[in-house]
Amino acid sequence: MSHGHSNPLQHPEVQMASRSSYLAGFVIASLLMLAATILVSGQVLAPFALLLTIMGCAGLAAIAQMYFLLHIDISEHNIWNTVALVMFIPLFVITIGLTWWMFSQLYMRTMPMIPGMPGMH
Amino acid sequence: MSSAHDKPVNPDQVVLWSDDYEGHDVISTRTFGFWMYILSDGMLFATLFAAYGVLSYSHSYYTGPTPAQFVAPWYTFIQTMALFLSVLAYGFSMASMKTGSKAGVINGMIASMVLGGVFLGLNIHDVLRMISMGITPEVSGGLSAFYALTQVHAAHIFVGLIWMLVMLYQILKKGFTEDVVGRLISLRMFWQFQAVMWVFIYVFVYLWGYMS
Amino acid sequence: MLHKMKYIRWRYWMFAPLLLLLNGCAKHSAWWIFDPKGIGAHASFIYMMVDVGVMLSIVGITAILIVWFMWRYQKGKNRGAYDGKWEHSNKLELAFWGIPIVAVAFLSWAVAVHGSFAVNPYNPTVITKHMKSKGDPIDIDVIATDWQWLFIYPQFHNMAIANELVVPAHTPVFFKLTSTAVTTDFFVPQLVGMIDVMPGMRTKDALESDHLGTYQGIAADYCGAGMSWMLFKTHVVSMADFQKWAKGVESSPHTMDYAQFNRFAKPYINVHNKTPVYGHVEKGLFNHLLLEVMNGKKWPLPMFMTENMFHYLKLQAAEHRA
Amino acid sequence: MLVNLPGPWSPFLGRLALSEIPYTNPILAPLFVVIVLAGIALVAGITYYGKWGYLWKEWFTTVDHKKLGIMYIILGLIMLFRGFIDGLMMRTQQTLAVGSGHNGMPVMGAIHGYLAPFHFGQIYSAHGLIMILLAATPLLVGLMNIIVPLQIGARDMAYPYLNALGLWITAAAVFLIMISLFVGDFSHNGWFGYAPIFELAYSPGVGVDYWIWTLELVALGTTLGSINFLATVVKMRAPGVTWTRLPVFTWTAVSANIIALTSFPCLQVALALVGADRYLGTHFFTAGFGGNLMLYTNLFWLWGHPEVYFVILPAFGMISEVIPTFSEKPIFGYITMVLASFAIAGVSWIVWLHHFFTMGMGPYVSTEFSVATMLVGIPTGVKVFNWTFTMYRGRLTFSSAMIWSIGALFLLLIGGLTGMMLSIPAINYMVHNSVFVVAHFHMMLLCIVYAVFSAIIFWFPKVFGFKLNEAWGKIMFWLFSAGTFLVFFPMFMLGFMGETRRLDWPFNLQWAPWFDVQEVGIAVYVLSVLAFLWLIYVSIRDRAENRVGADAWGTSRSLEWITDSPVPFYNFAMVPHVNHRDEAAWRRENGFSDKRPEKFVDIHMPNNTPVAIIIGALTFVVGFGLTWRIWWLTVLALVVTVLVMIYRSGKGDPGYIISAEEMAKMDRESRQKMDDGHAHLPKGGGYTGGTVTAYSAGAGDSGSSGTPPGNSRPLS
Repeated sequence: MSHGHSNPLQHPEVQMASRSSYLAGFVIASLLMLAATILVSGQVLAPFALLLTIMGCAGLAAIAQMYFLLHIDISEHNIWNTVALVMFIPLFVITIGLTWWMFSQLYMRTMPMIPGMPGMH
Repeated sequence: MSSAHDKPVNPDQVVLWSDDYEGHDVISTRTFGFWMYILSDGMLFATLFAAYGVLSYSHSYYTGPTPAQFVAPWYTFIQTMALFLSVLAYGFSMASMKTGSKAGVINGMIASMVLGGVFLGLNIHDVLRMISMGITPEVSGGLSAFYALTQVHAAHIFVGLIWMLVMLYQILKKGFTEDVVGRLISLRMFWQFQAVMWVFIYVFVYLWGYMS
Repeated sequence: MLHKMKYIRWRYWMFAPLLLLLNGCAKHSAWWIFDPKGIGAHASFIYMMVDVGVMLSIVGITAILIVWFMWRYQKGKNRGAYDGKWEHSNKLELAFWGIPIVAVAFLSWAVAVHGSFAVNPYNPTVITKHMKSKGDPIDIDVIATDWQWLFIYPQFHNMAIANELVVPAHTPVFFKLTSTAVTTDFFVPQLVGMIDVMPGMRTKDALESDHLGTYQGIAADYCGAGMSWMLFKTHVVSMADFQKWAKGVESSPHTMDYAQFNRFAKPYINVHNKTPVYGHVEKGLFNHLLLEVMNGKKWPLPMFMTENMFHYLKLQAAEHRA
Repeated sequence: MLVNLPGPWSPFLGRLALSEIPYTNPILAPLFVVIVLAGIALVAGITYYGKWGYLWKEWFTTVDHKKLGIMYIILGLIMLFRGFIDGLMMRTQQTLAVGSGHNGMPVMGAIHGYLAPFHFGQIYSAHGLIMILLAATPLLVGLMNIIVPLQIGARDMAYPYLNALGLWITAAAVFLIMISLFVGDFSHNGWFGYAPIFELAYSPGVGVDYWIWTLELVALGTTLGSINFLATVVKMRAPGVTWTRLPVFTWTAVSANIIALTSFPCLQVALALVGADRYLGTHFFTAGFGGNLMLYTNLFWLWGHPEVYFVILPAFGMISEVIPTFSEKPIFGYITMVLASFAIAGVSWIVWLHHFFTMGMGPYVSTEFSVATMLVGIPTGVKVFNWTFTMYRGRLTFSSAMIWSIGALFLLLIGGLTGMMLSIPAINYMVHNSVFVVAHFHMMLLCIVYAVFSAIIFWFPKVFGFKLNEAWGKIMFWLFSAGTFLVFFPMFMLGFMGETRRLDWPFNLQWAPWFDVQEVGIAVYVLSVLAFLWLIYVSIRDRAENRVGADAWGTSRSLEWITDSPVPFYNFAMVPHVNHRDEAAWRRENGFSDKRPEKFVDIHMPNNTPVAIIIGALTFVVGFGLTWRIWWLTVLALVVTVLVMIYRSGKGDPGYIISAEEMAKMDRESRQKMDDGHAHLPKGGGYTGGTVTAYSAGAGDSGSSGTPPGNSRPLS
């Protein structure tokens, strides 16, 4: 084990920090969030198109932050982090996607639309 | 693999013990493990998102208000900027660490803490405003899910701030030892990950909720 | 305790599992799953046989192989040749993946996909495909409480019967089910498969039987301490008998309105197997209750009510509740 | 915001009051007395022999993965026994209660059998929770803990302190569920809980709260453990241990821990939301106010099904180590074996709905999950075929470890056959929630138990330096198998007779004979427990005759078998350079078995720490405080936990260095002891059932008579 053998500040994970890439991640994510906020507060698009657009914004912002901030790439020191993330992403999708799909069906089949039902504004 | 059995082995050339094995890279091992914790934390958020999706139908809000009635997008956008700036400040602090600049690291971290505090303060203010309007988690399943998702994120921010406080003390006390550096990198990932999660919460809970 | 000992001794007389096995063709078979009397249950049984047949051929051959290898390659017996290097064979591994893939593909197509539609509780094609030629379907609203069943017949003056179900033979019966307390499960092993009964939700099920008789209905999901007693006999009777029975029930002076239901729905363990009938039930009680539950209405339990059953039964008797 | 339970509450003790202690219960009160007396005797014994210091120094504060693994296994075995007692009580209740009329015991308040419904509910809930999460999981985690670092040539886990933390948090969960026996009650809603019956209106006691916090603690402990395993395998492999050289057990440990890491957060969320409903008055799973009770079932099984594979995969790995060893062949189809493990882990994520086919989702959703569930059958089938063909052209020795593994194979076949039935909605509607399901998953879980016993027998000599008694291992196997058959064959039959789950009063008298058979089966199980205790006793008594060398079975294959038995605290004097997937077999076949390192280097080892056990105790206090709503205690324990963690973080662990010279000395002593111990060994050094080819009888590394060098003590 390399306790005290080398200067921890020379460790590649310290050295990979970079002001410009952090700044890039910040700017991209901020602009995307700004765009989403303007679109939503102005309601300029049809609801479905708006939803797709802000989903796109969220996806791009997350990817930008992953790449520029969290260094998710295939460099030697981050490959395992990337592998772990790639393994997790389908699970996030499954957890959320299959649950939503299942419940969209379940709601249709178990919640009859009765007059006077709460939430039927 | 069966071929390995068949090859004749020269006893003089075979290496049985590795005498130049220095062991593992302590910092990388630590940060990799922490990254896996972060991903499992992501799974926690994914589950909350799944619950939120199921509980965001119109009948889920019972007779109470829906997010469209209480979300203020620009207010939350300011929160977003506070968090993003805090993450940026922490990033700059880590960039200062490359050259071993203690002052740079500490200044960046203090800036990050202040901005994180602003985020948390805005969040608390928002929650108090909602509670004063009678919009509490007890009102409906939809609001329960709304609070769960947003406040679990806020709790992460709170933990992050305490952690930063501890790291400030450790940097001053011990300097950049292997342990401290490893923790700073873990904290960087933790903090940046909160920004990633916030993107989803902001867009899918606040903005989408405001839309529908 | 004497009574108890006697009871146990008597029980050992029927300690004859083999006899019970042979008993399979008797009128009241103990093997409910193997003796389906409803169309849905029968379809499930056929699917089960297909599935078991396919799987048993694979599992059985594997088991035989294991036993054979254990015998053949036992150390020191020199029955089979030893080859300590043999660890790979493309052909065999292809077969190892291929056999299960083919079996699963077949079962998916023939049983899973097909069967999901055939006995889909909401719209079982095994029942609905012949519907026109049969009599008019009967609707029954099922309301589960803690721990009783209420069966309402909207087409028969909204009459109702608790803890007992009577349906005509050769007639499709469609159920709408909900619960006013907690989740449980509607199940008549010989007639129809399970469907969850949930508070604030409405599920559906369908049943048709061509065999007259009495079949046991069960609350199949844990719903609290009275669950074991939450039983209902299901009588499949001829249409004429059904009409006669319905006439009798309709003329019952007892009626069930929301106020009466509030008394009915208080936690009650049906140890005495009471089956009250109600000549008339308030119109739309089913939807009314659904809405009430959605609005948070509960009939909660007293604490630890069944920690001492004797005490609880005394309480229950003191209230004179049916 | 906080919702209190109905009933009395005081700021100091919360809901806790003397009346919550069931001292009038004729079962619990004597049990409590017995446990207290046994506890006093234990404490007195330890004090008398002056072993507190030893226990504290060598066990409670240890960060050694082997000792932590042993403690995990002891914990798991104790809880296996507790869960078994619950099972015994359930079977007895049903046997006594079946039939109409009053046939109960008034003294226990039961009109049928001897348990009132509320008690029966608590017993099967505790049984399920304990068996899956506090027996199977610790047993498997313990075995992985001991074996995985050895199989990859590491000195310890990646985070030894985190490892200890995982153990002590799991132990806190065990204490929490055990104390629910004597203080208050336990949940009666089944181990997985039903919505909305666990809401306050329907479960007003603290039982559900015990259930929530026990599960939360186990989930926390297991998640920490899974991070540790994955980091260990990714980052700590010895030189030469490439991905294609990892033993199958390590591969299954990796796939299992991927599952644990990804799925346990779902459980934590599901339970936290139940907690929010009960403590904060939210409406996640209520029937009214816009809650959705189906969501709970969904979130729970989102974890619950992957969890099933989390426990079965390491068991598959154990079988994959035992069968090749006693077949004297490498595992057949290594690559497919690994792929199959990952296929199972992957598919495990898209099948959870099959736990609630009856909830009323449409045929499209049902079909998707049904087909996905059947897909699991493919890699599982491949695994069974591979094990079968590992035996083909082998040289099979039916040692006790081997017969436990083969028993596991047969249970897997039955479980697989019935599992394929349950995965099909059309069939599932008829047997869902019936005891047929119960019998099915007991087949699968017993497959795990068989594999665990096989593994314990198999790796026992590696950890303790002597073998368990072969004859008693086999006697126990046959008793256990007879019990399994007598209990679960009738259960399958009862499923076909329509008996549903969780009936405290089985109303149909025709079921009675089968209940009696089951009761006989339970009695046979009791005998097998006694056989196990006797097995341990005779093995320790005769340990001198059963000492083994490094290669305990003479036909062992993977890396852990090249180091001394018992394994010294530093695992390997020199980190091995691995040349082959089956390194031990390769060294044996090429005559390197007696080669020991000639050159040594400094090694770094972690220090012991009391912090882990302190945090474990604090998490127990948090769980207890939350259960009884003693807010000050909860907050205090949480704050102290955080402070202790910060303190530990500031202190760090510099560890200590063993110099190369010291290491050489220790290794020399180890060799010396091994030579002394050699005299005790049967000829051939390996398994006593016959001569072993490709294993030189005079091989040097066979047997160290006990004390490993350094600051470690023998584990026996």
